[in-house]
Amino acid sequence: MKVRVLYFARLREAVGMETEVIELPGDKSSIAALLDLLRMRGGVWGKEAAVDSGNRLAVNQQLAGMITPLQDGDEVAIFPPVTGG
Amino acid sequence: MKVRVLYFARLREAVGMETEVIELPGDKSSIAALLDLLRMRGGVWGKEAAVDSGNRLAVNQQLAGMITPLQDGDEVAIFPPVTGG
Amino acid sequence: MKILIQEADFDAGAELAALGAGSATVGGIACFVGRVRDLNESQGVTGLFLEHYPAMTTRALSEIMEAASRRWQVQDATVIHRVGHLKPMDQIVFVGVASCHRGDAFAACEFIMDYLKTRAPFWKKETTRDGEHWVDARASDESAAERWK
Amino acid sequence: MKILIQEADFDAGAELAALGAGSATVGGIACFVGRVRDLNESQGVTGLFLEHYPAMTTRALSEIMEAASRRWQVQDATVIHRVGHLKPMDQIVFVGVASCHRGDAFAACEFIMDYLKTRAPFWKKETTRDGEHWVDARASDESAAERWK
Repeated sequence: MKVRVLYFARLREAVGMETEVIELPGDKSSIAALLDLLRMRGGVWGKEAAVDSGNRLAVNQQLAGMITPLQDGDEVAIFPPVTGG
Repeated sequence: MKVRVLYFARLREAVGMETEVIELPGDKSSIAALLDLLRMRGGVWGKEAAVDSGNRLAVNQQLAGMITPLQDGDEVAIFPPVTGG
Repeated sequence: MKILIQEADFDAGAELAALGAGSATVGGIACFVGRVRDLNESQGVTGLFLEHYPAMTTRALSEIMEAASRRWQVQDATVIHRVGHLKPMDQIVFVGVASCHRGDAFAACEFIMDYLKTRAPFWKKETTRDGEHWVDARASDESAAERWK
Repeated sequence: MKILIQEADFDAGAELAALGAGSATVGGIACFVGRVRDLNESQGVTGLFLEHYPAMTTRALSEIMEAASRRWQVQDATVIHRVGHLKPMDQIVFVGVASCHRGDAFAACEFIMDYLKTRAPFWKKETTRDGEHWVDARASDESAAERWK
Protein backbone atom coordinates (compact mmCIF):
# COMPACT_ATOMS: atom_id res chain seq x y z
CA MET A 1 0.00 0.00 0.00
CA LYS A 2 1.07 3.55 -0.67
CA VAL A 3 0.56 6.79 1.24
CA ARG A 4 1.41 10.35 0.25
CA VAL A 5 3.41 12.13 2.94
CA LEU A 6 3.65 15.92 3.20
CA TYR A 7 6.15 17.94 5.25
CA PHE A 8 5.65 21.55 6.29
CA ALA A 9 7.55 24.55 7.57
CA ARG A 10 10.75 23.88 9.57
CA LEU A 11 10.35 20.13 8.99
CA ARG A 12 10.00 20.62 5.22
CA GLU A 13 13.30 22.49 5.21
CA ALA A 14 14.99 19.99 7.54
CA VAL A 15 14.15 16.96 5.38
CA GLY A 16 14.62 18.87 2.14
CA MET A 17 11.34 17.92 0.49
CA GLU A 18 7.69 18.90 0.42
CA THR A 19 6.10 15.59 -0.37
CA GLU A 20 6.80 11.98 -1.30
CA VAL A 21 4.93 8.72 -1.85
CA ILE A 22 5.91 5.94 0.53
CA GLU A 23 5.23 2.25 0.12
CA LEU A 24 4.28 0.44 3.31
CA PRO A 25 4.09 -3.35 3.61
CA GLY A 26 0.68 -5.03 3.79
CA ASP A 27 -2.89 -3.79 3.15
CA LYS A 28 -3.22 -1.88 6.37
CA SER A 29 -0.66 0.09 8.31
CA SER A 30 -0.36 2.81 10.92
CA ILE A 31 1.29 6.11 11.67
CA ALA A 32 3.67 4.29 14.01
CA ALA A 33 4.80 1.94 11.20
CA LEU A 34 5.32 4.92 8.86
CA LEU A 35 7.47 6.73 11.43
CA ASP A 36 9.50 3.54 12.06
CA LEU A 37 10.25 3.38 8.36
CA LEU A 38 11.22 7.07 8.15
CA ARG A 39 13.53 6.81 11.16
CA MET A 40 15.42 3.99 9.52
CA ARG A 41 16.67 6.51 6.93
CA GLY A 42 18.97 7.91 9.62
CA GLY A 43 20.31 11.48 9.62
CA VAL A 44 17.69 14.16 10.39
CA TRP A 45 14.99 11.48 10.11
CA GLY A 46 16.11 9.86 13.34
CA LYS A 47 15.15 12.99 15.22
CA GLU A 48 12.26 14.30 13.10
CA ALA A 49 10.39 11.00 12.91
CA ALA A 50 10.97 10.13 16.56
CA VAL A 51 7.90 9.46 18.69
CA ASP A 52 8.98 12.36 20.94
CA SER A 53 9.99 14.73 18.12
CA GLY A 54 7.23 17.17 19.04
CA ASN A 55 6.02 17.10 15.44
CA ARG A 56 2.27 16.82 14.83
CA LEU A 57 0.41 14.54 12.44
CA ALA A 58 -2.64 14.72 10.24
CA VAL A 59 -4.24 11.90 8.26
CA ASN A 60 -6.47 12.98 5.40
CA GLN A 61 -6.36 16.57 6.66
CA GLN A 62 -7.41 15.76 10.21
CA LEU A 63 -5.17 15.89 13.27
CA ALA A 64 -4.19 12.36 14.19
CA GLY A 65 -2.30 10.44 16.87
CA MET A 66 0.34 7.70 16.75
CA ILE A 67 -2.09 4.80 16.70
CA THR A 68 -4.09 6.10 13.77
CA PRO A 69 -4.52 3.35 11.16
CA LEU A 70 -3.48 4.02 7.57
CA GLN A 71 -5.00 2.75 4.34
CA ASP A 72 -3.82 2.77 0.78
CA GLY A 73 -4.11 6.26 -0.71
CA ASP A 74 -4.15 8.14 2.60
CA GLU A 75 -2.55 11.56 2.81
CA VAL A 76 -0.31 11.91 5.87
CA ALA A 77 1.08 15.28 6.93
CA ILE A 78 3.90 15.73 9.42
CA PHE A 79 4.61 19.20 10.72
CA PRO A 80 5.88 21.20 13.70
CA PRO A 81 3.35 22.62 16.21
CA VAL A 82 1.30 25.29 14.42
CA THR A 83 2.02 28.99 14.92
CA GLY A 84 -0.68 30.90 13.03
CA GLY A 85 -3.00 33.61 14.21
CA MET B 1 -27.19 74.06 52.60
CA LYS B 2 -28.43 73.41 49.09
CA VAL B 3 -27.94 70.50 46.71
CA ARG B 4 -28.99 70.13 43.09
CA VAL B 5 -30.92 66.90 42.51
CA LEU B 6 -31.28 65.31 39.05
CA TYR B 7 -33.74 62.58 38.02
CA PHE B 8 -33.34 60.34 35.00
CA ALA B 9 -35.28 57.99 32.74
CA ARG B 10 -38.32 56.23 34.27
CA LEU B 11 -37.80 58.12 37.54
CA ARG B 12 -37.70 61.49 35.75
CA GLU B 13 -41.07 60.69 34.20
CA ALA B 14 -42.52 59.33 37.47
CA VAL B 15 -41.69 62.45 39.49
CA GLY B 16 -42.42 64.79 36.61
CA MET B 17 -39.21 66.80 36.71
CA GLU B 18 -35.61 66.67 35.54
CA THR B 19 -33.93 68.66 38.27
CA GLU B 20 -34.55 70.77 41.34
CA VAL B 21 -32.58 72.52 44.07
CA ILE B 22 -33.31 71.23 47.57
CA GLU B 23 -32.51 72.97 50.84
CA LEU B 24 -31.30 70.69 53.61
CA PRO B 25 -30.94 71.74 57.26
CA GLY B 26 -27.42 72.32 58.67
CA ASP B 27 -23.95 72.62 57.07
CA LYS B 28 -23.53 68.95 56.38
CA SER B 29 -26.04 66.33 55.38
CA SER B 30 -26.28 62.91 53.77
CA ILE B 31 -28.02 60.96 51.05
CA ALA B 32 -30.18 59.34 53.73
CA ALA B 33 -31.39 62.73 54.98
CA LEU B 34 -32.17 63.85 51.43
CA LEU B 35 -34.23 60.73 50.75
CA ASP B 36 -36.10 61.18 54.08
CA LEU B 37 -37.06 64.66 52.97
CA LEU B 38 -38.19 63.51 49.51
CA ARG B 39 -40.30 60.68 50.98
CA MET B 40 -42.18 63.18 53.13
CA ARG B 41 -43.68 64.63 49.95
CA GLY B 42 -45.85 61.52 49.72
CA GLY B 43 -47.36 60.22 46.47
CA VAL B 44 -44.82 58.64 44.09
CA TRP B 45 -42.03 59.95 46.30
CA GLY B 46 -42.85 57.48 49.05
CA LYS B 47 -41.92 54.64 46.72
CA GLU B 48 -39.24 56.27 44.56
CA ALA B 49 -37.24 57.72 47.47
CA ALA B 50 -37.54 54.58 49.60
CA VAL B 51 -34.32 52.95 50.77
CA ASP B 52 -35.38 49.77 48.93
CA SER B 53 -36.65 51.52 45.77
CA GLY B 54 -33.93 49.90 43.67
CA ASN B 55 -32.96 53.35 42.39
CA ARG B 56 -29.24 54.17 42.20
CA LEU B 57 -27.44 57.29 43.39
CA ALA B 58 -24.54 59.41 42.27
CA VAL B 59 -22.95 62.32 44.11
CA ASN B 60 -20.95 64.71 41.95
CA GLN B 61 -21.13 62.27 39.05
CA GLN B 62 -19.84 59.28 40.99
CA LEU B 63 -21.88 56.28 42.07
CA ALA B 64 -22.66 56.63 45.77
CA GLY B 65 -24.29 54.74 48.61
CA MET B 66 -26.82 55.68 51.30
CA ILE B 67 -24.27 56.87 53.85
CA THR B 68 -22.51 59.23 51.45
CA PRO B 69 -22.14 62.67 53.12
CA LEU B 70 -23.44 65.74 51.28
CA GLN B 71 -22.05 69.25 51.24
CA ASP B 72 -23.44 72.55 50.05
CA GLY B 73 -23.37 72.71 46.25
CA ASP B 74 -23.23 68.96 45.65
CA GLU B 75 -24.95 67.47 42.62
CA VAL B 76 -27.01 64.41 43.50
CA ALA B 77 -28.47 62.16 40.81
CA ILE B 78 -31.16 59.55 41.44
CA PHE B 79 -31.92 57.06 38.69
CA PRO B 80 -33.08 53.52 37.92
CA PRO B 81 -30.46 50.79 37.32
CA VAL B 82 -28.67 51.60 34.07
CA THR B 83 -29.50 49.81 30.82
CA GLY B 84 -27.00 51.03 28.23
CA GLY B 85 -24.72 49.08 25.93
CA MET C 1 -7.91 56.39 25.09
CA LYS C 2 -10.89 57.75 23.23
CA ILE C 3 -14.45 58.20 24.46
CA LEU C 4 -17.27 59.51 22.31
CA ILE C 5 -20.93 59.98 23.23
CA GLN C 6 -22.85 60.95 20.13
CA GLU C 7 -26.18 60.78 18.32
CA ALA C 8 -24.52 60.07 14.99
CA ASP C 9 -23.60 56.62 13.77
CA PHE C 10 -19.93 55.58 13.86
CA ASP C 11 -17.59 53.81 11.42
CA ALA C 12 -16.53 50.69 13.30
CA GLY C 13 -13.93 49.81 10.65
CA ALA C 14 -12.25 53.20 10.93
CA GLU C 15 -12.23 52.90 14.74
CA LEU C 16 -10.69 49.43 14.53
CA ALA C 17 -8.01 50.65 12.13
CA ALA C 18 -7.20 53.63 14.35
CA LEU C 19 -6.68 51.50 17.47
CA GLY C 20 -2.96 51.24 18.11
CA ALA C 21 -2.26 52.52 14.59
CA GLY C 22 1.43 53.13 14.04
CA SER C 23 2.50 50.88 16.91
CA ALA C 24 4.30 47.72 15.81
CA THR C 25 4.05 46.32 19.35
CA VAL C 26 0.25 45.90 19.09
CA GLY C 27 -0.45 42.21 18.53
CA GLY C 28 -4.20 42.35 18.38
CA ILE C 29 -7.39 44.30 18.78
CA ALA C 30 -10.51 42.86 20.38
CA CYS C 31 -13.68 44.76 19.73
CA PHE C 32 -17.39 44.57 20.36
CA VAL C 33 -20.13 46.26 18.37
CA GLY C 34 -23.60 46.26 19.91
CA ARG C 35 -26.64 46.50 17.66
CA VAL C 36 -30.28 47.29 18.40
CA ARG C 37 -32.44 44.16 18.31
CA ASP C 38 -36.10 44.12 17.33
CA LEU C 39 -36.85 41.90 20.28
CA ASN C 40 -35.72 42.71 23.78
CA GLU C 41 -38.22 42.73 26.61
CA SER C 42 -40.94 42.98 24.00
CA GLN C 43 -41.43 41.52 20.56
CA GLY C 44 -41.64 43.96 17.70
CA VAL C 45 -39.43 46.75 18.94
CA THR C 46 -39.62 49.53 16.35
CA GLY C 47 -37.41 52.11 18.01
CA LEU C 48 -35.16 52.83 20.95
CA PHE C 49 -34.46 56.05 22.81
CA LEU C 50 -31.17 56.34 24.70
CA GLU C 51 -31.03 58.80 27.59
CA HIS C 52 -27.83 59.52 29.50
CA TYR C 53 -26.43 61.75 32.26
CA PRO C 54 -24.08 63.97 30.26
CA ALA C 55 -22.02 65.31 33.17
CA MET C 56 -21.31 61.78 34.40
CA THR C 57 -21.15 59.60 31.29
CA THR C 58 -17.64 60.32 30.04
CA ARG C 59 -16.27 60.25 33.57
CA ALA C 60 -17.86 56.86 34.30
CA LEU C 61 -16.54 55.37 31.06
CA SER C 62 -13.10 56.82 31.67
CA GLU C 63 -12.97 55.21 35.13
CA ILE C 64 -14.02 51.86 33.67
CA MET C 65 -11.30 52.07 31.00
CA GLU C 66 -8.69 53.04 33.59
CA ALA C 67 -9.70 50.09 35.75
CA ALA C 68 -9.21 47.82 32.71
CA SER C 69 -5.79 49.38 32.04
CA ARG C 70 -4.66 48.71 35.60
CA ARG C 71 -5.64 45.07 35.31
CA TRP C 72 -4.52 44.19 31.77
CA GLN C 73 -1.99 45.36 29.19
CA VAL C 74 -3.98 47.98 27.30
CA GLN C 75 -2.07 49.88 24.63
CA ASP C 76 -5.08 51.74 23.27
CA ALA C 77 -8.83 51.71 23.81
CA THR C 78 -11.93 53.31 22.33
CA VAL C 79 -15.51 53.47 23.61
CA ILE C 80 -18.27 55.03 21.53
CA HIS C 81 -21.87 55.05 22.76
CA ARG C 82 -24.77 56.50 20.86
CA VAL C 83 -27.64 58.40 22.48
CA GLY C 84 -30.98 59.67 21.21
CA HIS C 85 -33.27 57.85 18.81
CA LEU C 86 -32.18 54.54 17.28
CA LYS C 87 -33.94 51.80 15.33
CA PRO C 88 -33.46 48.03 15.01
CA MET C 89 -30.12 46.96 13.48
CA ASP C 90 -28.55 50.35 14.26
CA GLN C 91 -25.13 50.24 15.88
CA ILE C 92 -25.39 51.39 19.49
CA VAL C 93 -21.99 50.83 21.11
CA PHE C 94 -18.37 50.20 20.09
CA VAL C 95 -15.68 49.01 22.50
CA GLY C 96 -12.20 48.26 21.15
CA VAL C 97 -8.97 47.40 22.95
CA ALA C 98 -5.50 47.09 21.42
CA SER C 99 -2.93 45.06 23.32
CA CYS C 100 0.33 43.23 22.82
CA HIS C 101 -1.41 40.12 24.17
CA ARG C 102 -4.54 38.56 22.70
CA GLY C 103 -5.89 37.41 26.07
CA ASP C 104 -5.53 40.89 27.53
CA ALA C 105 -7.34 42.47 24.58
CA PHE C 106 -10.29 40.07 24.96
CA ALA C 107 -10.52 40.36 28.74
CA ALA C 108 -10.24 44.16 28.83
CA CYS C 109 -12.82 44.53 26.05
CA GLU C 110 -15.36 42.25 27.73
CA PHE C 111 -14.71 43.84 31.14
CA ILE C 112 -15.37 47.32 29.72
CA MET C 113 -18.63 46.11 28.11
CA ASP C 114 -19.80 44.37 31.30
CA TYR C 115 -19.05 47.43 33.43
CA LEU C 116 -20.51 49.84 30.88
CA LYS C 117 -23.74 47.80 31.03
CA THR C 118 -23.99 48.09 34.81
CA ARG C 119 -22.10 51.29 35.79
CA ALA C 120 -22.40 53.85 32.97
CA PRO C 121 -25.46 56.15 33.15
CA PHE C 122 -27.44 55.18 30.04
CA TRP C 123 -31.11 54.23 29.97
CA LYS C 124 -33.07 52.63 27.14
CA LYS C 125 -36.71 53.27 26.32
CA GLU C 126 -38.26 50.91 23.79
CA THR C 127 -41.03 51.74 21.38
CA THR C 128 -43.28 48.87 20.33
CA ARG C 129 -46.71 48.68 18.69
CA ASP C 130 -48.17 48.85 22.20
CA GLY C 131 -46.39 52.06 23.13
CA GLU C 132 -43.21 53.04 24.94
CA HIS C 133 -41.63 51.62 28.06
CA TRP C 134 -38.35 51.91 29.93
CA VAL C 135 -36.22 48.78 29.72
CA ASP C 136 -35.57 47.02 33.03
CA ALA C 137 -32.01 46.20 34.06
CA ARG C 138 -31.19 42.50 33.78
CA ALA C 139 -29.77 40.39 36.57
CA SER C 140 -27.62 38.59 33.97
CA ASP C 141 -25.79 41.86 33.24
CA GLU C 142 -25.13 42.39 36.93
CA SER C 143 -23.74 38.88 37.33
CA ALA C 144 -21.56 39.34 34.21
CA ALA C 145 -19.97 42.36 35.89
CA GLU C 146 -19.72 40.64 39.29
CA ARG C 147 -17.57 37.81 37.94
CA TRP C 148 -14.65 40.24 37.35
CA LYS C 149 -14.35 40.93 41.08
CA MET D 1 -20.12 31.11 8.10
CA LYS D 2 -17.33 32.52 6.00
CA ILE D 3 -13.71 31.34 5.79
CA LEU D 4 -11.09 33.02 3.64
CA ILE D 5 -7.41 32.14 3.29
CA GLN D 6 -5.72 34.77 1.18
CA GLU D 7 -2.50 36.66 0.50
CA ALA D 8 -4.33 39.97 0.10
CA ASP D 9 -5.17 42.29 2.97
CA PHE D 10 -8.79 42.42 4.20
CA ASP D 11 -11.20 45.20 5.14
CA ALA D 12 -12.02 44.49 8.80
CA GLY D 13 -14.73 47.18 8.84
CA ALA D 14 -16.53 45.65 5.88
CA GLU D 15 -16.31 42.20 7.47
CA LEU D 16 -17.70 43.54 10.75
CA ALA D 17 -20.57 45.24 8.93
CA ALA D 18 -21.38 42.09 6.97
CA LEU D 19 -21.62 39.90 10.08
CA GLY D 20 -25.26 39.23 10.78
CA ALA D 21 -26.23 42.04 8.41
CA GLY D 22 -29.98 42.20 7.87
CA SER D 23 -30.77 40.25 11.04
CA ALA D 24 -32.51 42.28 13.72
CA THR D 25 -31.97 39.48 16.26
CA VAL D 26 -28.19 40.04 16.33
CA GLY D 27 -27.37 41.88 19.54
CA GLY D 28 -23.65 42.15 19.12
CA ILE D 29 -20.52 41.23 17.24
CA ALA D 30 -17.26 40.36 18.96
CA CYS D 31 -14.20 40.44 16.76
CA PHE D 32 -10.46 40.07 16.93
CA VAL D 33 -7.92 41.45 14.49
CA GLY D 34 -4.36 40.17 14.81
CA ARG D 35 -1.49 42.32 13.60
CA VAL D 36 2.15 41.50 12.91
CA ARG D 37 4.44 42.79 15.66
CA ASP D 38 8.04 43.87 15.15
CA LEU D 39 9.06 41.91 18.19
CA ASN D 40 8.08 38.31 18.74
CA GLU D 41 10.76 35.78 19.56
CA SER D 42 13.32 38.25 18.25
CA GLN D 43 13.65 42.01 18.37
CA GLY D 44 13.59 43.84 15.07
CA VAL D 45 11.33 41.58 13.02
CA THR D 46 11.24 43.05 9.52
CA GLY D 47 9.04 40.48 7.81
CA LEU D 48 6.95 37.38 8.30
CA PHE D 49 6.23 34.48 5.98
CA LEU D 50 3.06 32.48 6.57
CA GLU D 51 2.99 28.90 5.28
CA HIS D 52 -0.11 26.71 5.47
CA TYR D 53 -1.45 23.31 4.43
CA PRO D 54 -4.01 24.29 1.80
CA ALA D 55 -5.94 21.02 1.70
CA MET D 56 -6.43 21.08 5.48
CA THR D 57 -6.69 24.76 6.44
CA THR D 58 -10.30 25.52 5.54
CA ARG D 59 -11.44 22.17 6.92
CA ALA D 60 -9.67 22.75 10.25
CA LEU D 61 -11.12 26.25 10.59
CA SER D 62 -14.58 25.02 9.66
CA GLU D 63 -14.42 22.35 12.38
CA ILE D 64 -13.32 24.93 14.95
CA MET D 65 -16.20 27.23 13.99
CA GLU D 66 -18.68 24.36 14.14
CA ALA D 67 -17.42 23.43 17.60
CA ALA D 68 -17.98 27.04 18.68
CA SER D 69 -21.51 26.96 17.21
CA ARG D 70 -22.39 23.83 19.15
CA ARG D 71 -21.28 25.42 22.39
CA TRP D 72 -22.59 28.98 22.04
CA GLN D 73 -25.32 30.87 20.20
CA VAL D 74 -23.55 31.82 16.97
CA GLN D 75 -25.70 33.56 14.39
CA ASP D 76 -22.87 34.32 11.98
CA ALA D 77 -19.09 33.98 11.98
CA THR D 78 -16.16 34.93 9.77
CA VAL D 79 -12.52 33.84 9.85
CA ILE D 80 -9.95 35.35 7.50
CA HIS D 81 -6.29 34.35 7.67
CA ARG D 82 -3.57 35.75 5.49
CA VAL D 83 -0.70 33.67 4.11
CA GLY D 84 2.50 34.57 2.26
CA HIS D 85 4.73 37.55 2.98
CA LEU D 86 3.68 40.10 5.62
CA LYS D 87 5.42 42.96 7.37
CA PRO D 88 5.09 44.54 10.83
CA MET D 89 1.71 46.23 11.48
CA ASP D 90 0.04 44.24 8.69
CA GLN D 91 -3.26 42.60 9.57
CA ILE D 92 -2.84 38.84 9.73
CA VAL D 93 -6.10 37.39 11.05
CA PHE D 94 -9.74 38.39 11.50
CA VAL D 95 -12.23 36.46 13.62
CA GLY D 96 -15.73 37.83 14.06
CA VAL D 97 -18.82 36.30 15.70
CA ALA D 98 -22.36 37.70 15.66
CA SER D 99 -24.73 36.52 18.38
CA CYS D 100 -27.93 37.48 20.12
CA HIS D 101 -25.98 37.38 23.40
CA ARG D 102 -22.88 39.45 24.16
CA GLY D 103 -21.28 36.76 26.33
CA ASP D 104 -21.70 34.15 23.59
CA ALA D 105 -20.14 36.43 20.97
CA PHE D 106 -17.08 37.06 23.18
CA ALA D 107 -16.62 33.42 24.20
CA ALA D 108 -17.05 31.99 20.70
CA CYS D 109 -14.67 34.57 19.22
CA GLU D 110 -11.94 33.92 21.78
CA PHE D 111 -12.45 30.14 21.53
CA ILE D 112 -12.02 30.27 17.74
CA MET D 113 -8.83 32.35 18.11
CA ASP D 114 -7.39 30.02 20.78
CA TYR D 115 -8.13 26.91 18.70
CA LEU D 116 -6.93 28.53 15.47
CA LYS D 117 -3.62 29.24 17.22
CA THR D 118 -3.15 25.62 18.26
CA ARG D 119 -5.10 23.51 15.73
CA ALA D 120 -5.09 25.25 12.34
CA PRO D 121 -2.13 24.41 10.06
CA PHE D 122 -0.31 27.73 9.75
CA TRP D 123 3.40 28.30 10.40
CA LYS D 124 5.26 31.58 10.78
CA LYS D 125 8.81 32.27 9.68
CA GLU D 126 10.29 35.53 10.91
CA THR D 127 12.86 37.63 9.13
CA THR D 128 15.16 39.71 11.31
CA ARG D 129 18.49 41.46 10.71
CA ASP D 130 20.17 38.20 11.67
CA GLY D 131 18.31 36.12 9.11
CA GLU D 132 15.22 33.94 9.01
CA HIS D 133 13.88 31.44 11.52
CA TRP D 134 10.73 29.45 12.11
CA VAL D 135 8.70 30.66 15.08
CA ASP D 136 8.34 28.16 17.93
CA ALA D 137 4.89 27.34 19.28
CA ARG D 138 4.20 28.88 22.69
CA ALA D 139 3.06 26.95 25.73
CA SER D 140 0.81 29.92 26.63
CA ASP D 141 -1.19 29.36 23.42
CA GLU D 142 -1.63 25.71 24.26
CA SER D 143 -2.84 26.49 27.77
CA ALA D 144 -5.23 29.15 26.40
CA ALA D 145 -6.85 26.46 24.25
CA GLU D 146 -6.82 23.89 27.06
CA ARG D 147 -8.94 26.06 29.34
CA TRP D 148 -11.99 25.63 27.06
CA LYS D 149 -12.09 21.88 27.78
